[in-house]
Amino acid sequence: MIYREAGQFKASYEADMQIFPIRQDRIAIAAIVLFAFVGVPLFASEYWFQAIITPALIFSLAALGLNILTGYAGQLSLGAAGFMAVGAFATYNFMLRIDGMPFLVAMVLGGVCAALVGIVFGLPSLRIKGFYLAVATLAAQFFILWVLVKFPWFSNYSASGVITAQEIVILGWTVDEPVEKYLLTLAVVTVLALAAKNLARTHTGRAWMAVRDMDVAAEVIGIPLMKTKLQAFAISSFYCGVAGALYAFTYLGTVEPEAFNLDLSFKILFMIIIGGVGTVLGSFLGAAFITLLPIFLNQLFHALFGDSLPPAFASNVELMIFGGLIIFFLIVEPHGLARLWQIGKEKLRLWPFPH
Amino acid sequence: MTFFFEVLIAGLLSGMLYALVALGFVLIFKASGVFNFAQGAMVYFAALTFVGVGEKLLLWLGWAPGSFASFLGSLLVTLAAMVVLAILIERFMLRGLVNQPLITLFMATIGLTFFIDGLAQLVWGSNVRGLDIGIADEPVIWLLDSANMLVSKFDLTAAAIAAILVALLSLFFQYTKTGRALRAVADDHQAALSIGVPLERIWVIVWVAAGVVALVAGLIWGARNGVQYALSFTALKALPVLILGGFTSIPGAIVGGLIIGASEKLAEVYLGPYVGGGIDSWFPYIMALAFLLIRPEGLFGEKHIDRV
Amino acid sequence: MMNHAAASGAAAAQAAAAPYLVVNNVEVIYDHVILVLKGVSLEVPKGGIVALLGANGAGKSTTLKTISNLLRAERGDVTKGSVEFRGERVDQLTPNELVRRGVIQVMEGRHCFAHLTIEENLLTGAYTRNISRRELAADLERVYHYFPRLKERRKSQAGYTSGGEQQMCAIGRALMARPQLILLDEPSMGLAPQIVEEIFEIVQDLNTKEQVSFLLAEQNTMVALRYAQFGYILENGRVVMEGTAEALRENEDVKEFYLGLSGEGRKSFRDVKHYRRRKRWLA
Amino acid sequence: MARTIGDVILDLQNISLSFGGVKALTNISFNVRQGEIRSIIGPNGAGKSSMLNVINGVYHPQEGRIIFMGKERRKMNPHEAAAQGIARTFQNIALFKGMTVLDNIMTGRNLMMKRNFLWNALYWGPAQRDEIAHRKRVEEIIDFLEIQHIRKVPVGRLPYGLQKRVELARALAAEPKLLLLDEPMAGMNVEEKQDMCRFILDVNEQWGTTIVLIEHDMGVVMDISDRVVVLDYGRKIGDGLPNEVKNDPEVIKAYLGAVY
Amino acid sequence: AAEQYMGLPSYRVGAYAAGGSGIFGGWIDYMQMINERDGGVNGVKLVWEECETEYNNARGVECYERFKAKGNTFFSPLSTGITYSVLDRVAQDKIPLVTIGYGRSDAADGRVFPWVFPLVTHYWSQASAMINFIGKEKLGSMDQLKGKKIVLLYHDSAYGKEPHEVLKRLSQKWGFELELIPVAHPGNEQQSQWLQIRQIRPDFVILWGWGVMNPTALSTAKRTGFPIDKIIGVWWAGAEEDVIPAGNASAGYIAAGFNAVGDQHPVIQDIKKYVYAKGKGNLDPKRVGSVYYNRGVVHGIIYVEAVRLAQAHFNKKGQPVTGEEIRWALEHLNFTPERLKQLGAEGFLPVMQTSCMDHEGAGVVKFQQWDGSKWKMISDWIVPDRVLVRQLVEESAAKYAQEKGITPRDCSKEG
Ligand SMILES: Nc1ncnc2c1ncn2[C@@H]1O[C@H](COP(=O)(O)OP(=O)(O)OP(=O)(O)O)[C@@H](O)[C@H]1O
Ligand SMILES: Nc1ncnc2c1ncn2[C@@H]1O[C@H](COP(=O)(O)OP(=O)(O)OP(=O)(O)O)[C@@H](O)[C@H]1O
Ligand SMILES: [Mg+2]
Ligand SMILES: [Mg+2]
Repeated sequence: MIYREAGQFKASYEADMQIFPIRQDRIAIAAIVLFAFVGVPLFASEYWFQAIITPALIFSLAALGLNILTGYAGQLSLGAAGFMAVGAFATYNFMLRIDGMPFLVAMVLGGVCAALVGIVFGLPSLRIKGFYLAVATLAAQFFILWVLVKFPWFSNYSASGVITAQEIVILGWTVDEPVEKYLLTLAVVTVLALAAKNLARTHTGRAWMAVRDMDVAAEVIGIPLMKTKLQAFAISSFYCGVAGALYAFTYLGTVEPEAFNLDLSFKILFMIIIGGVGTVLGSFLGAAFITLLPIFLNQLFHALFGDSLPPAFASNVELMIFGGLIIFFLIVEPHGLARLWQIGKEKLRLWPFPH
Repeated sequence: MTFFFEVLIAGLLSGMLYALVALGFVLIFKASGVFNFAQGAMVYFAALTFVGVGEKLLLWLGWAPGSFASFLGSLLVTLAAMVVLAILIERFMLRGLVNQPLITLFMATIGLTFFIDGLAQLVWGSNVRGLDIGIADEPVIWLLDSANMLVSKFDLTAAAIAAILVALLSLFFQYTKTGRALRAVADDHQAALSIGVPLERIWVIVWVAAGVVALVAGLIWGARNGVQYALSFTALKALPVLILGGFTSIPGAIVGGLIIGASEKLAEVYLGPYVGGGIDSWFPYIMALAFLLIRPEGLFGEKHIDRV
Repeated sequence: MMNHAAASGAAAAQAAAAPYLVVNNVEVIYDHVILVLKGVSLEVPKGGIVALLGANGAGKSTTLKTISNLLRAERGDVTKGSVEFRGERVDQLTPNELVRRGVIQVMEGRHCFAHLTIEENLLTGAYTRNISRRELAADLERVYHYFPRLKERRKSQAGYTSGGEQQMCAIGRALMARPQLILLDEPSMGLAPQIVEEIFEIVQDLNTKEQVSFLLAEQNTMVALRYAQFGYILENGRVVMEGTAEALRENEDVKEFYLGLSGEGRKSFRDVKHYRRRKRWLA
Repeated sequence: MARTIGDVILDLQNISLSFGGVKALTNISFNVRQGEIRSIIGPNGAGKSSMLNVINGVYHPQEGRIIFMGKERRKMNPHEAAAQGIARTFQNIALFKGMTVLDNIMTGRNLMMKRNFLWNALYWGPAQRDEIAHRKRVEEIIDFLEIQHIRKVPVGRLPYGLQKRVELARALAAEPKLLLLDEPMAGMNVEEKQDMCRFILDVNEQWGTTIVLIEHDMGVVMDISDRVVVLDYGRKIGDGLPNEVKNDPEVIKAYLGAVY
Repeated sequence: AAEQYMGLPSYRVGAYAAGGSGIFGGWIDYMQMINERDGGVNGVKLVWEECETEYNNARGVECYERFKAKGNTFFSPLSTGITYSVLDRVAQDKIPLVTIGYGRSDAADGRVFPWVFPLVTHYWSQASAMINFIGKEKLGSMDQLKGKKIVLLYHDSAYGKEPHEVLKRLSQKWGFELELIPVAHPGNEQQSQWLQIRQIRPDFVILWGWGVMNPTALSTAKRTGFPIDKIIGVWWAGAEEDVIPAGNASAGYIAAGFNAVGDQHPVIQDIKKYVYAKGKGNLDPKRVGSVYYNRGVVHGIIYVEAVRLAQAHFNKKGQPVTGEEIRWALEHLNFTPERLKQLGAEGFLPVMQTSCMDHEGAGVVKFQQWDGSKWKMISDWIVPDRVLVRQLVEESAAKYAQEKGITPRDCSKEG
């Protein structure tokens, strides 16, 4: 009974085409955003900011980027971390080499650099599909990291290829407290998430999805494949690039190219699959799930068994449970957490009747 | 010039070793359309089980380590383990994912990777071990004497084993009823079900086959570099081979392996110095990519059919 | 041109026979939320041809998939009811076991194995049978005899053949399993009229000569009722009408909505009025 | 409304197409006039779908000329064909499975939507107005095809017949000059076929859209088409008014069989 | 009773598990031994908690923050990546970051990095000590280096690039030829690199490897006929795990180290007696005395000593000390030969003394050789080119300070 659309008639297309057409959704989203901006800073501890929420937000953004490419446009990619690296290193260099460069501008430029690199590596997608393309994007992953390690210019000739993020100053406000970093991250993520949602519901997004679902048909109805695919690559890489910049600047502070390795790419892919391919919400759910689950398992094991278990035993069992849970979730709902949520909503709508 | 050939031959031989790992991927892909990311973990699991059994079980039975009996014993136990693993995978993973999008299956195999990694280390510990399978890793003497060329006996043997496996598997796929059914399953799970192809059994068969290939690869790679977690990284070497040869072609794995192996080595030696080296992390991928631009399904892969 | 007499004769003989396939009050839900079948019951007698009719989305394909147990692959669940074949419950069997027992489904939309050649497609059809090479070749010839077009194209990958050729391939593939009960889902879809006739002739042939039973979901009501002895009409997941083929053919509603006949005979498609809406049977 | 059949809008001359050894089309010529309903019939594998694929650029014939609206073209890719006003439906439904009916139909208007992605990301001002304007047009088509009730349903869940209708809607959304329909009525019962015929006729009459139709139901073909081409194994064996074709012994032998 | 809490960001699964389990295991055993034998440090029980990082940066940061919330006083992640990830945080959080044998070498400049301690010795000292070892021990004198060829075979990553600068400067100084050959991660195929080495015919190969790269290097060297005893490995290529997989090929191989191997030292004997005999050991008893295990014990000794010093200096005997207090202690470590003897660790780790200027303490390196079945120490503590290394450290630290806008401490004012 709680979740009813009854009585919410749409009198205009404008109303029907709102970003969240159902009133309950609108209220819930507004509440969540409000809570994130006001509530969380009041209640959460530093541990939560620094170790959980901020990285989870950043991963959500990267997942969102990958979701645009893989979930919406159907181009499977294993190079997300590579594009994050481009964003991080480009932002660092813009800050370093141009005096008085404001952070936000550098970040956007960093994203643009990632987008350009994304376009280059997206070119093969015009001919290559599916898993072949996925493996091809690995080339991007390895090549980008290799370049960053190999050419010391990118890390300002630091002996080991490590970059140290500069201080973030926005209109005279120095962002250095964990809370401030969190708020900055949150703001960027919120804006970009809204943009993604908008893209997805306009013809840009429809073109992506059409290409994803059936590219021959898409071409026949007049969607130019090249432009659409490259656009998806560019926008996706932009998101990943910005996420990379945040990863370096608001989360870790000091990063080496190694931090953006293949594991991270996989992790992000995981997030979208577990969260839900082709949904904005799924990127967030997936990121939260994948970041929190191992931590939760680790803490749970500590709480349950303390030191009574051999330490390697606990670690291995955690790993097995993690893998097992992923399989379990895929079996229960191949379309991800976002879909579970949707089914839940549908059930709520029917409640108390089963069908 | 000798040097060139030396590098070339070394490349071709290591290409065969890559092919061996790639083969496991091809098997499963060909038979179910699944890109089995866990293949690397299976290689690790197989090799670790093999040495683990030798270390613990057989020693406890009083069989001398390194003896032929112990080798055989470990081999049998490991094979049994691979069969059990295949059955478990079918029962608890694949069965629940019939007819799902391939990317979902792919992700499930990544979950499987974690599971297998954890399981292997849980049972046998993560210690690094050596492995001796009785093939000497030394140069072929007459080549060294006559042409001052280094060609490893070990690599030659391994390459031969890979070639035999490939030949057997190709025949199996092309000419047997089961082979045909496997390819049918890869095309359309539901249709295969509808005509009575028992997916469960088919999948167990393929995963066992992939497990055996993983075991062979694990033994050979393990004997080269030790049995340790890094064995699962051999998968990364196999991927470019796989795309170049085509996901669905068994001979493609070999040809791809040869091309990748040789070009990777030659590039590292002749091109590397100009750009600072270390290029074999990405060179094979770019190589494979270049081939793909000409043939999007790899050299021997099945053409993607999309008609309207 | 028509084989009325033969068909109805056979029907009479079999009416008395014990039911072969019994579907008892099944309820099917897709994706945990979409209720599609709301208690469907039907019977196929041994050696009978039974037609399952109904509009798009009525649940015909779902019914067939329930019987052949292919539902699970589509995330559908049978929540109620049972299916019996030759007196035994079969709803828990795997499709493989069902095929071994002689029940096979030809799915709607062809589903050929695109990368296998036509011949390989047909050969996989015999997967469940352990027969000699000779017998296999003979069976292959039998299918080619039914569908000469397939023989011409036998070395082509099925993915590259035309829609109709694929339909033939799918039917031929099922025949290779030598089934006793075939669940045919829209066999006539996309086939040239001549071939449609041929296919139904084949159905009848198998039925009379080899006692193969059929349950066919078909939109081409005219043809279906000509060959079937009995029919069910499905609407919105419920059986709303059942009867012998003759009875159905004579029914006014069926005539109008399924056969496109009105008082004066067939009406031109050009003249049908747009706003004419069908009355629904209430179940 | 009076229908006017105009000049030749599409002229195909000596088209030949083969795939490896398979000759799908051999030296075929025929034309389509402005405003008519032109049917292609023929046995399975005759090359009908291939013919449509040639017309809208999915296949490139090895030989022959295609002249559309007075312009000859040699090679053209499908989306250029779409840009020139050719839309189609597919024999094996080619809807975008992951999208709702509404979104599927909206993709049909993609060619006309010009706002770039930056505007769309903001969904503000022109972008929003654009979306809403196109939505209005799409709603007209939805009303016209009577699929209001399934607007927001993902197409994958729809029964076959409705999917065919959605495909038609998507093609119509592009406001084509030439509409190619590949077996739009396969898998429908008579009532649904009647509806479909009505839609096709209405499109043709009210909007003057030229239609090329492939269909195996002879009742439909004979009733609604103006002229019919008959293909058999890649060759043209008949061309003319429905009645002429229907009584052509060669056509009867190759295709119709004794029934008609 | 009072307890001194510490969080251990360990890793026991994955590619790096061999090192992670060995080192954290040894460390834990040592603390266990102190608890069992001495009842803690002046009665303060040592307690610790593990958190699995899988050698992954984000997981490491989470562990760091989790420990911090529980009042952590000492953080040693055994991963350069995680070190970088928390580098910015430790000063604010007042938790000393201890990186023994990894991490940022330039953090040895305590003026710029007050909270970071690359104790005992760091990569740059190691590289220099290696050259000194080759010159003095292998060739007889440093002058012999002139005209010799040395190949650095390195893991192509930030880690592998650490020694480049030092080696370049040393090659200029001593006139040897330096060739850099990278191996891409993970390095399980090195045929082309070793064929190249065969062409170059170097006098020595320095193996700056990681994980599977090491045994692969050794077996490939053997196959290509390069003399194994001319390969000098870094301390992350010098454990049993690095040589056993290569089988016979590794006999004769030499590697650096900053701790002794074997179980003959009193401290290890005590661990056996007070911990393993009671069945409280953390690892398979066979690993006690192995390279990684002993390295873990070194960690333990340093940590416990710091706690002890802090208690003494801040008059908190019998009470737990804070991170700040431990930081002070880490800057005032003084392992004299006598002290080491008291600890049962004479020759087990080098004599070392830290200060505000110098967060490294010793900088010396020992060399060991694999005889086919075990490691044998073959050198005394070799001293690096201190002047050169220190110069590099200060240059690099100054650059960091400038980038980050840090004003270095004035050490003359520190107490
Ligand atoms: N996999 C599925 N998931 C969700 N809903 C489904 C699925 N398959 C079918 N349905 C729904 O079930 C209902 C019945 O479908 P079914 O395919 O059985 O109809 P049908 O009678 O065979 O129709 P048609 O003549 O179009 O083939 C339809 O409304 C359809 O939307
Ligand atoms: N891409 C292709 N590659 C190879 N052969 C093809 C291809 N497309 C069509 N063919 C062949 O060309 C012939 C004509 O096919 P087409 O699909 O045009 O037939 P059709 O007339 O539409 O038949 P149907 O009524 O059965 O749909 C067929 O024999 C088919 O196998
Ligand atoms: Mg159906
Ligand atoms: Mg066709």
